[in-house]
Amino acid sequence: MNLIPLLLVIPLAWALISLLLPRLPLGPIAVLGMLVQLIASALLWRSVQLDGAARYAIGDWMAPLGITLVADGLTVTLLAMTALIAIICAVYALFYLRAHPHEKRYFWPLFWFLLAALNGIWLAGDLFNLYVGLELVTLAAVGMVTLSGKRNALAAGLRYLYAALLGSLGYLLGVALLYSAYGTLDMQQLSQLMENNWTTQAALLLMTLGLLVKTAIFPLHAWLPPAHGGALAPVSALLSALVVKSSFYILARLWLDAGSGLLPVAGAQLLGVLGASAIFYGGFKALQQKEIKMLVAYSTVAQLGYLMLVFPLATGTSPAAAMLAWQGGMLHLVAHAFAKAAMFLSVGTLVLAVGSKQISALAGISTRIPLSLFAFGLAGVSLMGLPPSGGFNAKWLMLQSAMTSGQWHWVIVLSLGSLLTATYIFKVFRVSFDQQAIDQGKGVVARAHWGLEVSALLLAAIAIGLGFAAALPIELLSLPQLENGALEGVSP
Amino acid sequence: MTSDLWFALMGVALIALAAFTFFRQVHLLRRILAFNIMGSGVFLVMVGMAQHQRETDPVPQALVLTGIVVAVSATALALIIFRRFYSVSGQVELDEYQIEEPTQNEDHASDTMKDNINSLQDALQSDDEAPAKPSASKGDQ
Amino acid sequence: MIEAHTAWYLASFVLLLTLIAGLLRIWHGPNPADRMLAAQLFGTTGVGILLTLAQAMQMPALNDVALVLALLATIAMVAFVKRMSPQQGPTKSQPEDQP
Amino acid sequence: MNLAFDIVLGLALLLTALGVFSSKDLFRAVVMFIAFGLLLALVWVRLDAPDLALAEAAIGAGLTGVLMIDAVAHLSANTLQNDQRDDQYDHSPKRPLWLPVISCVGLFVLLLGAIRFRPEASVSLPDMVRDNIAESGVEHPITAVLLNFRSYDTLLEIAVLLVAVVVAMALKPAAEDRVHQPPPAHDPILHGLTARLLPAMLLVGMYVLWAGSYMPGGAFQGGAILAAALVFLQLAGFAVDRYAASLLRLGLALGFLVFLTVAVSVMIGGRPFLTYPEGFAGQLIFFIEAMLTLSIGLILFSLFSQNPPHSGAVGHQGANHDQ
Repeated sequence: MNLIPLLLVIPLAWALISLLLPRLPLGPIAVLGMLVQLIASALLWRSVQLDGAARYAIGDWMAPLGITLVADGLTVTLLAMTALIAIICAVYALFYLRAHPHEKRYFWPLFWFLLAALNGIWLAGDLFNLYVGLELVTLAAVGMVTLSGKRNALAAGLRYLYAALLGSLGYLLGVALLYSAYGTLDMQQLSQLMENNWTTQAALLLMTLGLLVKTAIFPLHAWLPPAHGGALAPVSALLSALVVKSSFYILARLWLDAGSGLLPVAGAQLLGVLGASAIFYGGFKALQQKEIKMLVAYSTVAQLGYLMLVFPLATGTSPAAAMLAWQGGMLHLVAHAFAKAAMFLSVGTLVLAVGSKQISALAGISTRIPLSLFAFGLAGVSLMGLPPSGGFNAKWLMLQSAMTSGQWHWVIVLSLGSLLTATYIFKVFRVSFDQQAIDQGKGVVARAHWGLEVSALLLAAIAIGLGFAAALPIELLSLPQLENGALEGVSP
Repeated sequence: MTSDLWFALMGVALIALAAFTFFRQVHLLRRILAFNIMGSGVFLVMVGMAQHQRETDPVPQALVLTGIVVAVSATALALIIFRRFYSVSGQVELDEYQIEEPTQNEDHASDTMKDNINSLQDALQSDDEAPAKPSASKGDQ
Repeated sequence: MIEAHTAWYLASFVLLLTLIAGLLRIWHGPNPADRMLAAQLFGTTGVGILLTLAQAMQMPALNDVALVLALLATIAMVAFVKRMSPQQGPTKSQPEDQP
Repeated sequence: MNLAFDIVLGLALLLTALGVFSSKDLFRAVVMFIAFGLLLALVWVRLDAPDLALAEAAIGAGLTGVLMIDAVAHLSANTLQNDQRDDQYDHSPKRPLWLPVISCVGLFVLLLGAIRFRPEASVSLPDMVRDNIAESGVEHPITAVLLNFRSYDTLLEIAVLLVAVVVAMALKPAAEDRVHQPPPAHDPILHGLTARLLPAMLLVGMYVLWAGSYMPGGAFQGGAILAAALVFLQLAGFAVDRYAASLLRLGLALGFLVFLTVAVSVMIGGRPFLTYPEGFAGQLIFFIEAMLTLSIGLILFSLFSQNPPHSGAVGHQGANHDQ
């Protein structure tokens, strides 16, 4: 049995189980399902590493008539990342949701539908199929944000939903234009057919705008902080680590894979400027926040900015520099996913422990709840890009790329961005190590469950561990257009 | 000019006008209406442009059928969340200040927050007493 | 044959013009019941257009569309009567609209 | 004559949309929106897309319209308590003009250019559909695309519908909010109308589903009609949602369950995901479509009925206000 469709079937089947049999212990069943999915994605990762990329024609109908799934190096890396983050979030949710019986009842079906949609997006090779996947991600994510039914959650969910729906329509309009111009929806076929003309550029521009909204790139980020900062901890982790990456992934595939060579250098620089603005704006806003979860949410806004630097670094530069940028960008995507999930989970535990969302309430907790604070710190190290960590490797690759192509302005942005990240991470530390508060015995009001602490720590450890094992994913993250030749004629 | 092209042009006009309304209005219901009309415009462009100077094409028609169903789910979901939001807040629009100042309702928020935390702490405490018991079927009614 | 087509097209065109007249009625109101009734007539005219178009375009499938439209057009009306009618909310006033 | 008809129809569509956008009275905007759906169904007819006309007539003009009317009724019922008489008028502030104007003009120019400078497509999917339709098991090309060539999209689309329902269930107010609703008043006219229209609706729904394999029609259109019939029953005072509560969940997921089971079971025989065994494609597609019709009907209906309490619960509604 081929592994590629299995990665869609598993989450869909578990979603169905969670929906139809709510009386079962859904949490443990979900963890079991995640384990199966983790094994399946690990096996697929291995097989792609050995045999190269694979294509899979659903229903035995070859593209462009049917829909083809593509599993290349990037895809399998993201699949494995998703499975790993999701299983740890599931374990965390297992404990965390005990106090939220109402939310728990509906969390698991949405969780599984979200995973199915994410796996579908990583694997998709068809533009319209991506649209359906994006909508599935959006509705499931919005549902998770609004689960509690409280005023702020509903407002955040609505803001998110409106932005995301508008983004989807922009994307769909682009798909409509591309179909009318080339008569196909298959991305690989489009990559050979697309020419530089008004219709193509208009379509790609519309799709880019839509996806930028969905990725929450400055200045289209306004929906993200309330949604990510207000949701339940495991939901925030999934949203920040995975959901916003799905639309960025499509964007990267669109310009650097299917439409390689179509992005004008000025446009790439503009995307880079948006990214740089996101880095600085998100960083400054994070610094100003009084609530810890909002700080982490604004940190996501900033970190997403780094992803946008891939475009200027990989457009109009030498193949070597472009390759470094691509590898660095994708490694940043992976490292940030682990670090941010770890950060949201550990912050969730801290908030529970001190009974308040305010950063000031964290005063003096360093001796009381060290494990979660340690997880937060490790994740922070990766976000700042200090060695040894996945974040460091990613930023180092991007720096090298910028230096190779002589784009010194991006070198400055990358370095200043790290400095800014360090400032807001240390702001949290300064409060938590407040000696006076420690002496007064302030801080923790409740003991945190070990399961909550360990899962966050595990994610943070992986984010750091990526610094040692970065060669493994990087090997698979080679430039996709180099693989196009190899992909020809490979049938399932 | 063919009818396909003409209706595609109407689709373009609908999209542009709906975008204007979507960005101009703050009333959530009006923005749902605008979203729906914009969607219809996109569908018109999709079918009209594909069939312009070509034969009738079943593929975009099938895609639009899928799109209509997706749009209906999104609309229904938006209406449900909107009505729930309206019944807890009495507002028909989102506060603009909330974008920058999400902690506006701090007192209210922190109260419910404390409730949550207390209940969670209770749950975790009871869990510590009986750590082997899985969290089965707690939320089922 | 061609003449018959043209005649059917002409009939649907005339119906379309009455449809636009109905549009004006919806716009001018002046009260919700007027608007709703105009929308209802709008639906009926729509059924007529579909039936004439089915002949003009030689598409028998349009008869099905007309059937569905005829059945479903009542739903909005029922929803209006049940959810917006004055007896549901006793204090409710008829909003006055200046056309 | 044709072109004149199309031009007038297109302009009427545009005018209706303008009416929706510019109307200060919310209810008028919603009625205009229903008219828009009807005109759009006519446009689909003129675009040679009777399937879309069917879907638009059932969903756009029917269900979405009902959802919107319900929402406006909800708003006006609740504002009444706050002693605002002109409840249907929109007093919400407007945003500054520059962003709407730029996006409107920008989109217009961008899209006109895209249409004007469009290259000729070199790939022709309609030809491929025609060449392969014999193998697909159905004669109607749109059904073949939806349930065979691109059935994966359809599977995910049902998932989208299910997600919407899950969220609707999660946001449904707790049971105690609902018991205080007064029992629906008995309405002889509505009752008689229901008794006559409902069998016709169910019959037409089944006919549309059955027709889908060789002519316009199919699961979505049939499901939308079924949903409309259920909404009708609910409005007429039959508490459909309460009767079906126990079976609802299974009904909601049935289509997805059957679809997924068929899709996966072929993989055990070593065939790719979502293929149909040779010779059985037609029957299986019809079976799946029948289940999907039922599911879609129930899903769309529950998206309507799971809404928070509306004007029926005026007296109780005040408790929810924290202002």
